[in-house]
Amino acid sequence: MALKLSDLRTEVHQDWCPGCGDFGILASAQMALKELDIPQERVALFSGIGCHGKIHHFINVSGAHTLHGRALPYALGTKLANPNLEVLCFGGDGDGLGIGVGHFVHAGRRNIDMTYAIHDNGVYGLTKGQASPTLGLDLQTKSLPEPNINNNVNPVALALASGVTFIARSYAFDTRHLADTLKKAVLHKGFAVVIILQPCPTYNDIETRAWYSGEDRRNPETKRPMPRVYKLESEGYDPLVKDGMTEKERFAKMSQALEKAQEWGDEIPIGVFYQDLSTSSYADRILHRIPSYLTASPATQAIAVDGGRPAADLARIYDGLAV
Amino acid sequence: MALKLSDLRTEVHQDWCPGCGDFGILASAQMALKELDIPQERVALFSGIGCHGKIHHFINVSGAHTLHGRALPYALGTKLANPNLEVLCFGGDGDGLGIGVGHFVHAGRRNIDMTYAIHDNGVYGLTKGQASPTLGLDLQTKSLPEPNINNNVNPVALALASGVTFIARSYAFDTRHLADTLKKAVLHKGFAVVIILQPCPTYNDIETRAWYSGEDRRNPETKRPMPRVYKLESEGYDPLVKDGMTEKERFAKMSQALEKAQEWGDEIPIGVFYQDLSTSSYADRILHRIPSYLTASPATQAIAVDGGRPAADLARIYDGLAV
Amino acid sequence: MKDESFSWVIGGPQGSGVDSSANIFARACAHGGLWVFGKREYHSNIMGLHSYFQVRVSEKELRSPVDRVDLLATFEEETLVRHAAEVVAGGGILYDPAKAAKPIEEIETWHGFAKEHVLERLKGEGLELTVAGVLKEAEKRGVKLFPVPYTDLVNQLSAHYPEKQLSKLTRVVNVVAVAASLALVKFDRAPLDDAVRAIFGRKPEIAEINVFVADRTYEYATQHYPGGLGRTLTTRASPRRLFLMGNQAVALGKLLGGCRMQTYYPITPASDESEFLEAHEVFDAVPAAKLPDGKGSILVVQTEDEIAAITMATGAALAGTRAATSTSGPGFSLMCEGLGYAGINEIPVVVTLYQRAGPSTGMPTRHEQGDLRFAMHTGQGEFPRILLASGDMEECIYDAARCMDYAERYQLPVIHLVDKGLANSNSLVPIPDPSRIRIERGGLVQSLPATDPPYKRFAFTEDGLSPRAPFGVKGALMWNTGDEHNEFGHIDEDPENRVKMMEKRHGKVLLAAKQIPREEKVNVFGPPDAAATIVSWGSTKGAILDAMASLAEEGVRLNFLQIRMVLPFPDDVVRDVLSKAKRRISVEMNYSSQMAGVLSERTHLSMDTEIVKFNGRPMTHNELHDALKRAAAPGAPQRMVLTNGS
Amino acid sequence: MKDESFSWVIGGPQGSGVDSSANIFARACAHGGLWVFGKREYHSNIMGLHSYFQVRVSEKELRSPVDRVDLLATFEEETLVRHAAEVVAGGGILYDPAKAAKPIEEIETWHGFAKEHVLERLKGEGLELTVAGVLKEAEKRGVKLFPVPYTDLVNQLSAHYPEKQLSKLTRVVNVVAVAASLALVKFDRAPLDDAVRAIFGRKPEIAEINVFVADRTYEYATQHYPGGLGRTLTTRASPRRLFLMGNQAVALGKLLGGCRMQTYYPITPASDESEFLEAHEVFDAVPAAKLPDGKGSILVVQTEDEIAAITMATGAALAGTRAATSTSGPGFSLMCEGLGYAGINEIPVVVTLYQRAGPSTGMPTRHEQGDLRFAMHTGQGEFPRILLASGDMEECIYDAARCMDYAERYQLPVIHLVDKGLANSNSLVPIPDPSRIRIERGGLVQSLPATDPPYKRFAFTEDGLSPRAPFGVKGALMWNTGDEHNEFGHIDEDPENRVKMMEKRHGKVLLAAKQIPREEKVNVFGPPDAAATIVSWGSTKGAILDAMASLAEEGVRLNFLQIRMVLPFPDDVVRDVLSKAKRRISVEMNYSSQMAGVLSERTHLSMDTEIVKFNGRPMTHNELHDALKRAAAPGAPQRMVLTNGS
Ligand SMILES: Cc1ncc(C[n+]2csc(CCOP(=O)(O)OP(=O)(O)O)c2C)c(N)n1
Ligand SMILES: Cc1ncc(C[n+]2csc(CCOP(=O)(O)OP(=O)(O)O)c2C)c(N)n1
Ligand code: SF4
Ligand code: SF4
Ligand SMILES: [Mg+2]
Ligand SMILES: [Mg+2]
Repeated sequence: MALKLSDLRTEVHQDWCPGCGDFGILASAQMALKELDIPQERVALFSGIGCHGKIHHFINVSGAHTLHGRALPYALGTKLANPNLEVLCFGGDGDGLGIGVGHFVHAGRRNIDMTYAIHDNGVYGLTKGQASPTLGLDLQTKSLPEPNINNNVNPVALALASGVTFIARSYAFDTRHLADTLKKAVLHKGFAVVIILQPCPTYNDIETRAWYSGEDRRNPETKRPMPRVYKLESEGYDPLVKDGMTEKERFAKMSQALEKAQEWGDEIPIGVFYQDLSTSSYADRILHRIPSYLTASPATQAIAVDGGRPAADLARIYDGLAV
Repeated sequence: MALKLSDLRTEVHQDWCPGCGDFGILASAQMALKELDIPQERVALFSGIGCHGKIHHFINVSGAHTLHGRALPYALGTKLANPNLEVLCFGGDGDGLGIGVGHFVHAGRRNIDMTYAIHDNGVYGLTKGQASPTLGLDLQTKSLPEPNINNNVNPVALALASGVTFIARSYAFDTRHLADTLKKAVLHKGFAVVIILQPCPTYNDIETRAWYSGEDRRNPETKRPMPRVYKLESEGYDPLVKDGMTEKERFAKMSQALEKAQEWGDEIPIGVFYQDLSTSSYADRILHRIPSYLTASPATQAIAVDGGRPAADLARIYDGLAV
Repeated sequence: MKDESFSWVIGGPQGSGVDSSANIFARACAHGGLWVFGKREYHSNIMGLHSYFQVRVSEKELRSPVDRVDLLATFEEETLVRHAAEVVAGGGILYDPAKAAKPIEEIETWHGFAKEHVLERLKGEGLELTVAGVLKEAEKRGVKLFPVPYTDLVNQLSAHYPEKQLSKLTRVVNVVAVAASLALVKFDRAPLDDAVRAIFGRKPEIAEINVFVADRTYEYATQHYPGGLGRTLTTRASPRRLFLMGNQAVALGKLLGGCRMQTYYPITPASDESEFLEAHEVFDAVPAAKLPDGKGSILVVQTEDEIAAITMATGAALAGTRAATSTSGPGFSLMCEGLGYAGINEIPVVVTLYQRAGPSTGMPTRHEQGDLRFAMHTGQGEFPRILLASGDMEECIYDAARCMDYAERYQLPVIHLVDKGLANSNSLVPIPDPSRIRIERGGLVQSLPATDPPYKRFAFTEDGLSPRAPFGVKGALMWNTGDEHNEFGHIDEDPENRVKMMEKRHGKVLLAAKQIPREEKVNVFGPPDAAATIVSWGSTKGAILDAMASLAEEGVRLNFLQIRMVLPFPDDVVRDVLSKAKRRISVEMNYSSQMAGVLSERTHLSMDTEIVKFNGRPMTHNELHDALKRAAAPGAPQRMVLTNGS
Repeated sequence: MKDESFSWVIGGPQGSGVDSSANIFARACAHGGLWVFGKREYHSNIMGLHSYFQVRVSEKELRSPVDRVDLLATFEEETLVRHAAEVVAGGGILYDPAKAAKPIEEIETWHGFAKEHVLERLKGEGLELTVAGVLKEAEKRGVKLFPVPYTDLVNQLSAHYPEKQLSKLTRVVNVVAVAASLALVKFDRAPLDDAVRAIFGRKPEIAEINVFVADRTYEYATQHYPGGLGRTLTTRASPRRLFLMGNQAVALGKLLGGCRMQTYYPITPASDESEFLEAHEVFDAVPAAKLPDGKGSILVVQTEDEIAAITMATGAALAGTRAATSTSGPGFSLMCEGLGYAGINEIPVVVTLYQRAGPSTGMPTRHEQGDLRFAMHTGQGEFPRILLASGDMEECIYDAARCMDYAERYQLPVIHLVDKGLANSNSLVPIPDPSRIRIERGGLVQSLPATDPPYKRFAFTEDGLSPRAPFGVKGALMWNTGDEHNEFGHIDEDPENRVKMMEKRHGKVLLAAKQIPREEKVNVFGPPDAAATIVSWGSTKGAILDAMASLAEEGVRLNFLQIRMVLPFPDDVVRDVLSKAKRRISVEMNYSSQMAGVLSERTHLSMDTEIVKFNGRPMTHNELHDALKRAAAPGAPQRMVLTNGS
């Protein structure tokens, strides 16, 4: 029986602020899961600590609302132990790109088949609005006593430098686009990063919903707002690195992605920036060492036989150690 | 009186393995310090934990051989507290790009005026040769039971993505080039990263000194080895982003650096990949908040007056709190 | 328990202005010369979940909250339903009559045991399962109901300011609630106006609107409820005091104590302190300090994580700065390794640890004293540290300054334990007296004569303290390393050197134990011949002192050993006091009576009764009064778990 | 102290093959049916700094090192100068006569107190400050000198293998030293050849060269020193045993105990364990397990840091895997927060903590038991954990397996304390008996009937254990969170829920305390009516048992309470044993007698004497023999600090 949206809802009160972009992300995630129609119990969902982190409690699948900055290694641990689960991980920008950025870089190096979505709101929401690593230099959002003293990190560029094989950006209030992007990310065989532009009406009074939708810049003729966000897809942008491409071709794809990643301000591209189909996934690599990895995974292989006797028979190891 | 090389030596036994690239790095660092002729006490030198970390004990300037992965924040703390010190920091590739990579990314965002040199030997030397984050996928160095299962991180690309304003690479056994590069890094006003290719004869039997100098590929005519390492300078490569350049021009410089960063194998460029002179340093930014930052720094301002009375007079703060 | 104080509670969703209402109320009372104690309870949430503020007011000094509510100010359903049962007979409830029909089940922001209990109670009493049912129940118990049609009132008042957006004015409902409350207890209007102006000080126009609203509401309430609540609050004269929260108190102490660099990573409830410091990065200096423009400064750095926070602060300390960082449990967990490095290198660095309810993320906005043992034993191996626990706002100020000083004097890391109960409470504190603070820079070396033998940062000396030069002193070259090292700071694995270095480092705390005066280590309150002796630490101090006072009125005489310095542990005085005790009672906000364990470890004495609380809510005056009364009597249980609070 | 054992020491720079020499020597003795105990000492260095290996051999079981050396095998100056004074009268020194002229001052790899003492001693005795001076000193004390011209010998032997590079053959000096040593004690040649072949097993050609070298050296030594050392070692029959290091023992236990994922970040001395597991990622399974190709597997993951190590292992545990990580102090410091998360979410995860000398980086390759308190109190707030400390290799195996089991049975994090002394020592252990290991998967839910009420991961139950489903079970949806939560795992800040959840979690350790049999918690050795009772934990066990045996021969009868399970603390049995003790003596490898503190916290009993050692070198049989003798007598000092070792 196909999954319904209502199957994916919990009864927990959604305690985000009115107008928070997280509502859009929640709705999109539920749409994506419904449309992918993966049995609920096959999904494991992770989140970090921050406003974003509560998303797990609102989605009716198993998982863990983890520690600040550590959602990724928890999620990776689950996926490594049971490669047959579909693992989705949500992080905050403070959480995933601030305290947790090391795990991000190293996850890129591994290319484990899972999806990592970052709620990019430019602030530390849950601790009351300090600058997050994606807030631009010199910007002064509502609750900052002084303008931001740090340069921002560019998550797309960082993902590229870390070897991430699927890099996309979407927007919390374009739920259709976001749901589709999440679906692509889930279907990608490898580590997929989705940066989600997420308005935080409470603390980020610069990159607001109105700003993203261009309400401050209206078409002089139609008087209609000119959205800042536009879709890479609509430009015929091709992010794919395919099997058999040369290193040079692959590098051109990276350069192109990087170029797009620099755009900000009046033109903010969303969509898939880069997708590399040619790099082996971590599971492929493990299979060279452990041929039964997918059929008798760490989580699913028998460890005991009748009455609790160990399944491991170490006689041959003892041979090497015995005197 | 000008500094002599011997002033910069300590009596501590240098306990690296014979042929270790760290000897070259040590010699270069001493050359650079001598030639820069900064009074010894004005230098503060930091290192992480690993074989590389011992370098501090062999150089006769103050500093700290810190914790694994944390050399950078210690160094930053010292520089922030006393901006008149010249701060140099040495890290390992496991240390600085593995466990410590988060600090690297965030140091890039700050642009604090100091130098960070990474000993890139592809292995965790001091813990007996595990793969470091710069070792390529599928390579199997001497002490690995299985080929490396992770992709390598590209430190130059990572530095670019993190906003580092000076990015160079050099080679441990080209001490002249390395000393010159370190000097440029020290003279750069902002955060300067120098990646040092460092042979580890004990554990990295792939990227050896012989390999770097091309002993396995000799010129068919002269029979002389054709070194893999070549100098960007020699190609007229121009890494400079100058004040007044457009974002586009700056981005072209980044792309060019990234392109060079991809080269590996038979052609390995060394030299300055990227140098941005247009971004403000962290100290400039602090000065907007604290006008006396350079003259009465956190480390040097008086905190007490006669007999230990507090220098702070908080009467005006009390006014805002009193009832 | 006899209690003359007046307890006012205001509640509402996070972000709806409950805090500023409470602030106005408390300040108005304080402006009127009364003592106040304010306690804030809130969820780990930015907007929408229930939060409330209790302001307890009295003519006598107050140091803790009570469970009783005399007047409950509500705007919406949840606060009313959650707190109505706490209102005493004779007390009152201010509420919006438009909300009375709401079925309790439909309060979506509320789930769990407390809600179920309300529903069961109403069912049991045969009352409607709505807000109205709760009101009826309260009324039956003798609670007075004061309906206030907020919307109408605000609409009427906004007519006076047609140019203002109503959205801006809806916030004034908070002022409405405060003014109505004060009118019901017939408090003077002048201090109310003062408080409103103080709170909105930066926006005079808004301030005047609020003053206008306050005055009109006051009139309205006086007119509609001429009898008022039947209790009065009367203004009186009092000296000028600071109206402080714990995190501000710590910040002031740090500035006075010479802290000039603070690193932090945001975390509840610690980061308010850093933000306060950041807002005061440049401050006045006494002229004798001869600072540029007469200004001192503190550099506040938001780091990428707590590992960077502790290591950067340590780097700053190496450069000679008095440096500190502030955090809470999760962040402190990440500082273990850095603390050890400061320990082995004898680097003065201060960590202010704001305890909150653990384990793990726990209840980030709730109170606990659960980190004592962790702070005593943080980090692998053994290195000396000083560990101070403050019991109230005033101690927060002076202890924070002292921590900066101890760190430098004894060249070691110092941990300052405070907690959520202190951080988010308000009370009144005398203006700090700078002459009570001494800054001693220990063996700090600012220059070396050229003829000296080579500088040894870790020279073996009689008292274990070596000359400490900051980076930058000519001739004073030094090495620091996390490895065991020789006198220069170079790695040394020689077994004999090891023993000497371990003894050197640990010797310093013996020195500290000897030099630091008793009054900085413990407080002893109450008569020596008391029926029982309480031992406690940290912010339980307030409730204990309040309970001792009310118990004394009932003839129960207790005394109280407050342990302020946990490490080095003040063995002698503790053993002395405890061995004279008739009964021993420990009081702690944690599950496992951590301090009681420390006491038996150090003194081999055990407690007759261990009173603990770990539901996230601070101990109240009345529950501790009752518990201590029972515990002081023979045959009291070995363990008593307190569970009051909402 | 009477001691029949034979103590052989070989030393040299790190990386020069000392370990493999020692390995050959020890295995040869073991092949010859003797008992051996091997101890490795080395610097935190890859090549060049001094390291040495002691192999103690006896016909009786041996569990600890001694300070005495019977035969010292050296190649270079430093080992000779450092260790010559340890050689007993009647013992011998093997050395290269070409090195005798070296001035001691010029040994560049050596600095510090020990070197100064040698120089002072020689000066005092009027001897030359060279290697020769040291040799003379030894000779005067009755030590026999056995010069071996290594270079000549090797050159001669290499003539037989002209096709081999000499550089490959220089390594054979190690075999030369071993063979010469065994010849001097007239040991059989056959077990030596066996051992050489076992060590070079993978390279048969190299093995044969080495066998050849061994045989020729044996002949050479027998010929040149026909009298030998004057002591003999004789082969005897013995059952098949494992020749193990502690880190291998732990790895075997984990495999048996069902560990199927191990995460790690490299660190000394823990990572050897992970590398051993990695080398055995695929292993045989019993047929009844019906695994593909009859193979089980363990996934070993090298993470980016220890935070990732603990959190990834925890993620794996959530998926239903028995998962573990191994680390040492600095890494453990980074795991605090992750441990707390496992605690509040009741996730079974095992951390093997290899203690080494702290604080901070400390002495990474040296021994200490300094992390007891830290491991007991890791992490903010309070969550239950089980903490086991193993005393020897055999316990390492079974405890490692048990840790995996306890974790899952009681749904909590388990910390397994081992130490450098165990990790880097060798001894002989009976082949593990799988029937001594039971795997119980606790309340693991593998499927749910469709009709069930909704699954509650944290359901309140009588014993505190809730049904635990791994991710992936149909119908068993669950939430985990570091926040306090309700039965489903959703955030809940209700005070009543909080109390219930705290009691539920802590209740599980009471259950564990009840269910786990006494013999898994403590060992008690020795007669009940002993003159004094020793209390200790961890790898001091070996030296204590050896010392008890040798003291018994002198008529000093002691008994010994070994605490294996530190948490939940076995209060009853400990109190029982200690209260009957005539004198109480604690023995610990740390500065502050951490376990003694725990004992007085839990039992209010204090020690008569606390024996500690913290110079980084394990306690030796003889020093503990002497110390215990003194401590067991009335009037012994309260604290005794042991300092032997080089
Ligand atoms: C180790 C640690 N440090 C700090 C915190 C406090 N903390 C909670 S939420 C948060 C920031 C969240 O910001 P972000 O990740 O951007 O998420 P958002 O709230 O914006 O969704 C922080 C710092 C914590 N929980 N753990
Ligand atoms: C927190 C922590 N984890 C692990 C270690 C153990 N450790 C010591 S050196 C080292 C690796 C060093 O590798 P790298 O940084 O590449 O330096 P190299 O030895 O290659 O110069 C590690 C993991 C440690 N000291 N601290
Ligand atoms: S603070 Fe910002 S991110 Fe957090 S819930 Fe509110 S609007 Fe959303
Ligand atoms: S192990 Fe490698 S990096 Fe370390 S000292 Fe030896 S050669 Fe150098
Ligand atoms: Mg954010
Ligand atoms: Mg390295």
